[in-house]
Amino acid sequence: MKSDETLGSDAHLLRSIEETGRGFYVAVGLLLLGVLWGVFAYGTQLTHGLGVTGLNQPVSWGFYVTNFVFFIGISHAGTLISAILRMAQAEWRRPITRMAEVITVMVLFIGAGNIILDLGRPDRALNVLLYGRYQSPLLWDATSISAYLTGSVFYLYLPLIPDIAILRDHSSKYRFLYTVLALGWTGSKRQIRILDRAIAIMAVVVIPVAISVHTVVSFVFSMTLQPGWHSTIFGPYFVVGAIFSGIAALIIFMLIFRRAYGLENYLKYIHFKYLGLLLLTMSFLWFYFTFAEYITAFYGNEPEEMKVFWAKFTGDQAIFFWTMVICNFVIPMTLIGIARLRTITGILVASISVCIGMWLERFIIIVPTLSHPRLPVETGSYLPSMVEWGLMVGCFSLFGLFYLLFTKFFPIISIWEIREGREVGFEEVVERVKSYLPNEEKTPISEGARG
Amino acid sequence: MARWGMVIDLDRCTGCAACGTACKAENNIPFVDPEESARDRTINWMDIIPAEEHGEHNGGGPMMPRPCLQCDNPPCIKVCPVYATYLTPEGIVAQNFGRCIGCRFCMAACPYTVKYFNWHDYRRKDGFHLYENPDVSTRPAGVVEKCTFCHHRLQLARERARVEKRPFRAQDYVPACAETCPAEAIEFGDLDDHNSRVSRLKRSPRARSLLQELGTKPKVVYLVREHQNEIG
Amino acid sequence: MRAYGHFRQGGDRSRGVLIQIEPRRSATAERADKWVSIRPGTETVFALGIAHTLILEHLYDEDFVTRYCVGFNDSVGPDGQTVPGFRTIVLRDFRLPIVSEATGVSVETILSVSRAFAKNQPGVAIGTPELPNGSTRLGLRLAVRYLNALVGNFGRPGGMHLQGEVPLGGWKIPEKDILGQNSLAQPRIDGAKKGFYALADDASETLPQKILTSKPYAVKALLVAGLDPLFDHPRNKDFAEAIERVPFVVSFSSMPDAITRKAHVVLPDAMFLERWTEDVNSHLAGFSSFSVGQPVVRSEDSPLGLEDTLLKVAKKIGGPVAESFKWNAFSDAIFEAAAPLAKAGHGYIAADPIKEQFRTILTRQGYWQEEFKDPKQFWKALLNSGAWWDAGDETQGAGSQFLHPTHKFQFFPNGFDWHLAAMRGQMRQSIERALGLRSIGRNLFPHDYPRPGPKKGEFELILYRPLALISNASAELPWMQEQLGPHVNGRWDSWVEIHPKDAKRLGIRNGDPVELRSESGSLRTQARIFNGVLPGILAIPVGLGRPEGGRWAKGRGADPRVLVRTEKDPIRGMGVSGITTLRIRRIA
Amino acid sequence: MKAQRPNPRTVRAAQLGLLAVFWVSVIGIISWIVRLIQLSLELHDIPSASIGISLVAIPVFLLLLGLANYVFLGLLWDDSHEAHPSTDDER
Repeated sequence: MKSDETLGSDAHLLRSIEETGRGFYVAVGLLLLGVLWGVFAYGTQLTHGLGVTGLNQPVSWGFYVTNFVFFIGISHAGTLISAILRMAQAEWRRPITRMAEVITVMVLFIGAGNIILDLGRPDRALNVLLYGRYQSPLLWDATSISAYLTGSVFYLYLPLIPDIAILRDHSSKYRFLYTVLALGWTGSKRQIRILDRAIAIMAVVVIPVAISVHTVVSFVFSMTLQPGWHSTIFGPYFVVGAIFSGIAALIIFMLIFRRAYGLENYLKYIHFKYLGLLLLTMSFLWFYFTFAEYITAFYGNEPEEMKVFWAKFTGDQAIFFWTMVICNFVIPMTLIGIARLRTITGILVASISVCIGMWLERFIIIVPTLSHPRLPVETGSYLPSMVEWGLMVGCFSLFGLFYLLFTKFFPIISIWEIREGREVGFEEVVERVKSYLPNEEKTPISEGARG
Repeated sequence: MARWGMVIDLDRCTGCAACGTACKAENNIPFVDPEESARDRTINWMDIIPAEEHGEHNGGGPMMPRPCLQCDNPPCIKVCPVYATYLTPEGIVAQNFGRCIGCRFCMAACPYTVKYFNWHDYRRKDGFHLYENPDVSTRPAGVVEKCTFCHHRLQLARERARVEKRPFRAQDYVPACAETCPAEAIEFGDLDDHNSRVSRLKRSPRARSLLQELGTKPKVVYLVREHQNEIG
Repeated sequence: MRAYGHFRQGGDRSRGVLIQIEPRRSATAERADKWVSIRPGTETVFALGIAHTLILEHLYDEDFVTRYCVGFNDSVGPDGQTVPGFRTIVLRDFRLPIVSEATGVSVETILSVSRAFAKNQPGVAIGTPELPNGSTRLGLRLAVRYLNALVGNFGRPGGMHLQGEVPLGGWKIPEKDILGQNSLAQPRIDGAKKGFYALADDASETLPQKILTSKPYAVKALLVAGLDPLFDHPRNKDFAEAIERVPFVVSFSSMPDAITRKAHVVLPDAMFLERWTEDVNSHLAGFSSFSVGQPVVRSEDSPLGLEDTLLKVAKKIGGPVAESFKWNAFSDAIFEAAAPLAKAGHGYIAADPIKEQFRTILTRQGYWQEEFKDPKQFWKALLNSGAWWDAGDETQGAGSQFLHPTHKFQFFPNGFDWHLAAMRGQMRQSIERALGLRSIGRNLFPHDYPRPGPKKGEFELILYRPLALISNASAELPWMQEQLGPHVNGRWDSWVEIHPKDAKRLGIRNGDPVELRSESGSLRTQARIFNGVLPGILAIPVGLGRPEGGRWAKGRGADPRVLVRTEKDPIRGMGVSGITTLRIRRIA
Repeated sequence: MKAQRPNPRTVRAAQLGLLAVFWVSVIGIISWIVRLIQLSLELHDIPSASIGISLVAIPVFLLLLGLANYVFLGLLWDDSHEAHPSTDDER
């Protein structure tokens, strides 16, 4: 473990930590600009109040809550996907899991932060701690998200330990940090056993927690009596949407870092193909849920529901609705569904389109319902202000910045898991596949004929 | 203990908006500037809204006053994360301006859209503040506010009864809108007292709750208009 | 409005029926049991169409008509010729298809309204004293009175009543001093009481012209109170020019309006909450009353009320003027005026409803009891309750309702015939036209003069004053600005109401900026889609668009009167807005 | 390899510090939840909801805490006798 030879070609994965190119500084600079815009926007909002946004009566929620739901949705990229793939023992997961987990942790902070941005009195945010009440779905969110955050940080950290140990032994930077975080990892059998067991348990724990997070996020809407929100389907609908957008975000990040850090050897077409197919599956699932959601509203034909329904289908929100349908269904179906178009570029375009589509989905869940209240008061409209745009750009930049900085400290692809795949994966898979098949001494055909 | 309620007779109501104006004066409701108003940020605890729907953007129809409906089962209270809005023992849906964190969940949850947000600090310091009612606190930026059934008037009436060394009577307490209504269309009182005018009216066959199907059990009840069909 | 509440849900009586006939669905029309939408300016024809039905279907009160009315049947004139009576004219000229064509109201509706009117008695027909176009329209008033006469509505409970005089005292007509005599010897500057304005008490409509031409003499001083002629006057543009010619202008205004900018002296008037007011209650109340308002908010720097200022000026002038205005304060004058009420022999200080009901019964049985011996005590009680009222008026019988020497209802009023008789053809015709009357033989009869309808693509304009802008100062009040038109969500700005169909045809959406153009001028405002105006009609609220004013009124909204031609009104003397056709288009 | 090596005692202290942070935050969250239950009992504000949620939430946090202890302590006090060169180096 000590020498570079043991690392072999995987030493390439440490290069991004060792060397810093000009591209990095440019990227950080650009992202910092975005963050600064966000900070400036928030400063304006703090001084003048929420009035600087485009919010009004009755559209009292807008970009911030949309971003909250969207970012929390993206967070499902990670932990959930990596946990499911780990549990399913999908071998192709090995270079992907780390990236997915990082997305989760980074984006959860930003998602939860958007709630603070949305507060009229952020100075009183601590009231939630002092006088919180569990009757409010917001408190369910707070609890669920804090559990998910704790869990996903831990879940990101566990598989990092062996890699940190490698860094401790190979890198000249941040020695103290790596030594502390490596927890005295030696790669002993017992340590490996402990770690494997912990990772396995976390993978099991994290899945229900992640599902609970997006379910209670949906409850913020579905627990009210508002038309278009008060729906039992919202929990699973949000979870499916979250995984959908999570995969898309993951693909985008994978492609960015593949290009930036030259990881073509690790992130191969096959990974994108598999993730793309997963994305396609989710796209169908999402479409099914959307269909089920709207067909029940349409068939029920309740006047208040229909006001919101027509606002989305033909009214002032129709452009967002149909763009969403195109982005979330038509484009992925074409670019991934048709084998000829399923190139890396095709998958990238589909992923970007899904991210936009899912953001729009969050938006048109929130705004049309609020702008069409039950009572026949004037219907509202909503146009975000520059402050809201600024904070949105700020949030996305911060997300990117966090991610970029992470790659400067830790390998973005799990070195030990790749190696494990090389060393034990083959035999395991062969064994596993064998176990799937009928035992050799029996002949299935004759058995079938007999039966 | 009393359970305060209101009956609004739409057959008497002329839609003149005197109740809304009285409410603004009584409760120090800030007028937002024209620019803010154009952004749909006007605060109207007692809003005048169309009583029937005439299709989208057609305007018109008879107008009716809409205060906070003071639900017995208020959807807004359930969702408040910090006890800033709560039901008092006498059934008034109260709003604690000092506690509110401004998350606007209650606004999103209220099916009657009676909750209003202070998008800016609308308190005026240009002379208008001299006309403020000293019994009602003004609201800072970033909090939600709503009709409180002129709760301060209940407190004042109680205090007055105590000073005058007599028991407090339900008729001592009337919100500003009910007091002002020139057509005497707004009746206010104790719903639990079966002999009170308000509870008798509430049992009238003309009585309707707004969005009754939601089960919010509003304590503000409307008496619908009688229609005489013989006029073609 | 309390009366309205009682009318609708008065407890022990059946619910009143309200039918509103108006081109625009106003707040009253909203509350009515039926809204009859009618072409602007055709209300007279409609009323006579109802009269036609009442007579044809024998729904009218024959007993009342025979006993108390003159002119219903044909008669023979002094020259031996038959003079057609009301019945003949109405049955001949106002057949329902004709009325329906003119008003745009279906025959069925006219029939059902007529029958409902006849059935729901006691019931009254009320004519808008001020129509959307502002004209007096004597003919319409007359037509409305016909309906009340046909159902025998005069002097019976729930019907029309002539209000009794309020027995006020104290204010004597001052003796004229030499200055006064000299002044009164001069002709009136506005030319009222002669020519076209022979029927008018004053004719402010002509004022700017007269000042500008210095005919019959130059105006040296102008005192303005209660309104802003540079905005409110129909000829406000002329007035703005005229005001420059007057060497001394005094404005009594509580708000910085256009005239105060031009005035040489501004004597700020107190707002209504800061000053003493008195009022003899006007029409529709059904009883006579007198009310007093006292200052409720008064601070050190509150200005004096207009009356108190004038009293002070009178004191300074001294001599007979000071003697005539002998009071130290306006409240003293009110006190003196109200004092006789205590010993009037009828009427009481207003009290709670139960007490009032009891007193009404007593009064109708002829009892009256003096409440206060001491005038000071009476005054105190008056200030406490705010009003004195007399329910006794309703007891008067039908005959006492008509001031005409015959004590009968005149279907053909000839009270002002002598004014018109002296006039030559052209002038007489123009006055008749302005009054909404026409000659039938020797008699005058209500008439809607047909106007050219709007051409293709043109609209008819209705101006109306929203409740929130009912007084001159309303536009200065932010709370009023916040609720200018709840029916279309109008706030802080003017708008034009347009029917959804028209809007769709012209591609106008709610809130779109639009430009209106008529012969007289053009205006920019925003569109509000409102199904309370008929297709082909636009409605704009009046009261905004002040060129000067306080911070909340100045320059806010638009004044639609720029679109409108001014018509002369021979009775009120104030120019009124004519009915206008105009075009509308969306501005990108 | 490199001359400076972090002081093992400081390293150990920092590692235990990390665990302590975990303890503090989990205990903080649990005591917050308990406080909310207490508040809802006091104000008769549907305590059943608070208790119901806490019945799920508290075990989850305790499980996370337990797992953290298992990993931290398990890895730090690794007394297996296999070769672990890097730790040897540190000594």
